[in-house]
Amino acid sequence: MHGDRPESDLAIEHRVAALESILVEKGYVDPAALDVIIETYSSVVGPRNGAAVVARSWVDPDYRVWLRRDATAAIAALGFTGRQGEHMVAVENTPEEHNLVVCTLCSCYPWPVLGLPPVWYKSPAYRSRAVIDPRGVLADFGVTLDPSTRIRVWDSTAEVRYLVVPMRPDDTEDLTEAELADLVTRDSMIGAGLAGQPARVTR
Amino acid sequence: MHGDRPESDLAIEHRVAALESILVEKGYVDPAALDVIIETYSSVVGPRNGAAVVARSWVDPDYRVWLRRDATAAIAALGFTGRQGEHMVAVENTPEEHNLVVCTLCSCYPWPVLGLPPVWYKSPAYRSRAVIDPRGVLADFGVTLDPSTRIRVWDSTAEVRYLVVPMRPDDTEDLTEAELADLVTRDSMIGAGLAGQPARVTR
Amino acid sequence: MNGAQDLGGVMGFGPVVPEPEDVRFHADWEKRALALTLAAGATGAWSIDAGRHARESLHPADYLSSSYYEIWTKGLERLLVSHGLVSEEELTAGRSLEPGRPVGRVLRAADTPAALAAGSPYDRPADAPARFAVGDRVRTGNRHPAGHTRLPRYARDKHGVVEEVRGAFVFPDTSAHGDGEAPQWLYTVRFSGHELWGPDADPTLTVSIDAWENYLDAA
Amino acid sequence: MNGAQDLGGVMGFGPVVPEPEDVRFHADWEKRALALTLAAGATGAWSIDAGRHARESLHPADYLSSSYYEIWTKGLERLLVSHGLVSEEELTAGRSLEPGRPVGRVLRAADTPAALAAGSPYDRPADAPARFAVGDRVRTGNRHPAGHTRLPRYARDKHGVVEEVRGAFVFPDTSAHGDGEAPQWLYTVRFSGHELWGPDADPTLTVSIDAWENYLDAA
Repeated sequence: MHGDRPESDLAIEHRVAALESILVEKGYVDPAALDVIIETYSSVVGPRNGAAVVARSWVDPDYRVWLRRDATAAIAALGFTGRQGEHMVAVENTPEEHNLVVCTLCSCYPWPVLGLPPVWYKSPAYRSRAVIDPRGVLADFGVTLDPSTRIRVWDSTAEVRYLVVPMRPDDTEDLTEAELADLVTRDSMIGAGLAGQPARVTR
Repeated sequence: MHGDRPESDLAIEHRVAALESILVEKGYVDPAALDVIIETYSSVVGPRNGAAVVARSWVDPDYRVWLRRDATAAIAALGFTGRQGEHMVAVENTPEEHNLVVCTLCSCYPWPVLGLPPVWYKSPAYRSRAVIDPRGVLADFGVTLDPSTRIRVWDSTAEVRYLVVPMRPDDTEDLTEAELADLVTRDSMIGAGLAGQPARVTR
Repeated sequence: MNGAQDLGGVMGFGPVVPEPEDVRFHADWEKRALALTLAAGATGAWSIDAGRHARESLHPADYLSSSYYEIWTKGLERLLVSHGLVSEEELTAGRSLEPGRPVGRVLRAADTPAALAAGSPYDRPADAPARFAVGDRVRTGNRHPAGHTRLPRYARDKHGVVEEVRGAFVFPDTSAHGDGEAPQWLYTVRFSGHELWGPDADPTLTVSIDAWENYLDAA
Repeated sequence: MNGAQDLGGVMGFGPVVPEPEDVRFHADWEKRALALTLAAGATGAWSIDAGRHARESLHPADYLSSSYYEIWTKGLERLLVSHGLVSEEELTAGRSLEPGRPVGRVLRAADTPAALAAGSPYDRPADAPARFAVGDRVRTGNRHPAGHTRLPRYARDKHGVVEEVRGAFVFPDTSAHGDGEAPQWLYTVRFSGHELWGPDADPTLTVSIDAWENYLDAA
């Protein structure tokens, strides 16, 4: 009974192809630039960037302080800058408070650290429920928090972009920074998952 | 760019036909009763009922008082009773205040006096705008009220059903009650039109 | 529930398109959808409130892209399945696969005119005096139940004035879920346009809703 | 505008469906839709706010039944037409029917990596001191503009506390309509779940929005 898309994939495919033809013919866009954009967000910019930021904050107390104080600069120091990450804020999960990020009005998302948003982040199901029923949303991800943990939802209504710093899992003292980064899932940096937890198997 | 229906008329036609087969085969509905229902709302129950009520209230001051005090009984006295008209209230337009009826949550409508609601009454366009921009809605019907006229919107959120009594047009002293009823359009009894005014040409 | 049915104040649907008064239906299937909905409802298997809840529970994209008789048809299918009168398999097959179950009533043709003319009143004896009186200032609750309610979003958490006391009526929030009629006093509560829509509202506008006592607090 | 995009607290969409992290696109046309949107935006013909407004102006049934890249595509078509860069006839024909008009910039491949890595900051010098400070209690306006706004419906007419002062930023309500950047102070304002959703809200919940100064009054 779900609302099926009124147009087939074929129809939208033709619609986009026609639009590209028009814009290229009119000289508004450089087709080679399109390929660079696609390549950038297919292979270069993705959630491993954010995982590196989180891992660094776990191992380097000075970096962690910097990330808290000026996330845009601290993240840029690792080489991650640009579109949809111009004004970054990092928010740290604690045993007392769990952070969850949403954009109820569209799909604002910190591209330089997380890449393009997943379909669910842009979906009406997530955008509608994250602010009123975050525990229900977390349950959809297989995440159950302690009932006493406070939930702090950030609705990205402006150009500030939020990166959740998940809690460092226990018994990870022996891991390298790179190994730690492998525990940091994309979902955990939105607040829809926990680092090194079952949600990670979806990577 | 409007949202087209996701299923063709043919698909919904088959769906309804299948449902009818199932319900009749299972003995839940009597097919002859279906025909009676359709005949009732095609030919018997319609807005001429409400027009008779309004015309009577224009010519009979005692009836008007009764209609104000107990609309359900006063309307029943003219023979109009039943489903979706169990709890009637009549509201009178004046030069100072114009009444408009809507059901923002579904399509509640006073069937015994007005028949089945028109498509526009059930449409998201009407249901969404009537309560926030009633003058804009009236403009869609070609109706412009004096800017000083108060607008009183009744959102039918319960089982009370509202009938608007439009103002009697000027220069109608010589008309019979039946002739007056002819001036009373369906739209004027919802508040989306005025009696004997241009909106009437859509009858 | 805060579903797609809760349309008051939503924008983007374009102009209202008037329609001639003598149009009753736009296709024959609409007649059948109307009659089936009324006849199936006459079995008494569900309340009018359960019927409304079935419709508003459609996926919002489905609700907003369906005509109203389509919404009725889809709602009816859901009601029949959820009440065990028709199976999903039967809906898919388009025909009955097993005998019907007993129902409270089958509306016969001969009884139909009287049934339609009688209707079903929803007022009930009150078991307590009305809490509010005409002229009382009230505040609507900031309620967001997952189930059925008839307090629209635009009129929640707002100050209004009791304009009429309508009597005690079946409470939709329980009736829709088979939790009884639980009658409550019903009030017509009037709000200023400013209260509902802020300082840019039409200054000549007032809007009323019909609100059950549970929806209201003294203000 | 109170369009279909304003989803906070709406119900009926079903569960959230997780997705593996390595999925970037679900079809090749999605890549092209992304790239076209960014490259066309790089001409500078419209602001990011105008882009958002074009998407939220889709008919709600269309918005809710479209995937997000479909929404982007339809929004881009509207922007191109409303800014006179492409005609409806060309969209229908699926090809250019007349030469392009001059645009502020054409993003070239060689410049693209740097442009994406630079982004476009939206903070601006403030021309007045901030009206509110961290810890101030504020009340959001009950605003229902027909145009673009970034104050969601669920957070209107509510009491909150200023948690951060972010600086002065471009004001979307004007920028979306070509009425200038009109920078204003931006605040992170935090609300209790109870304030937003009433007594049945999750007692451990707080929600913040980023709110421009015009959206707020002292409380």
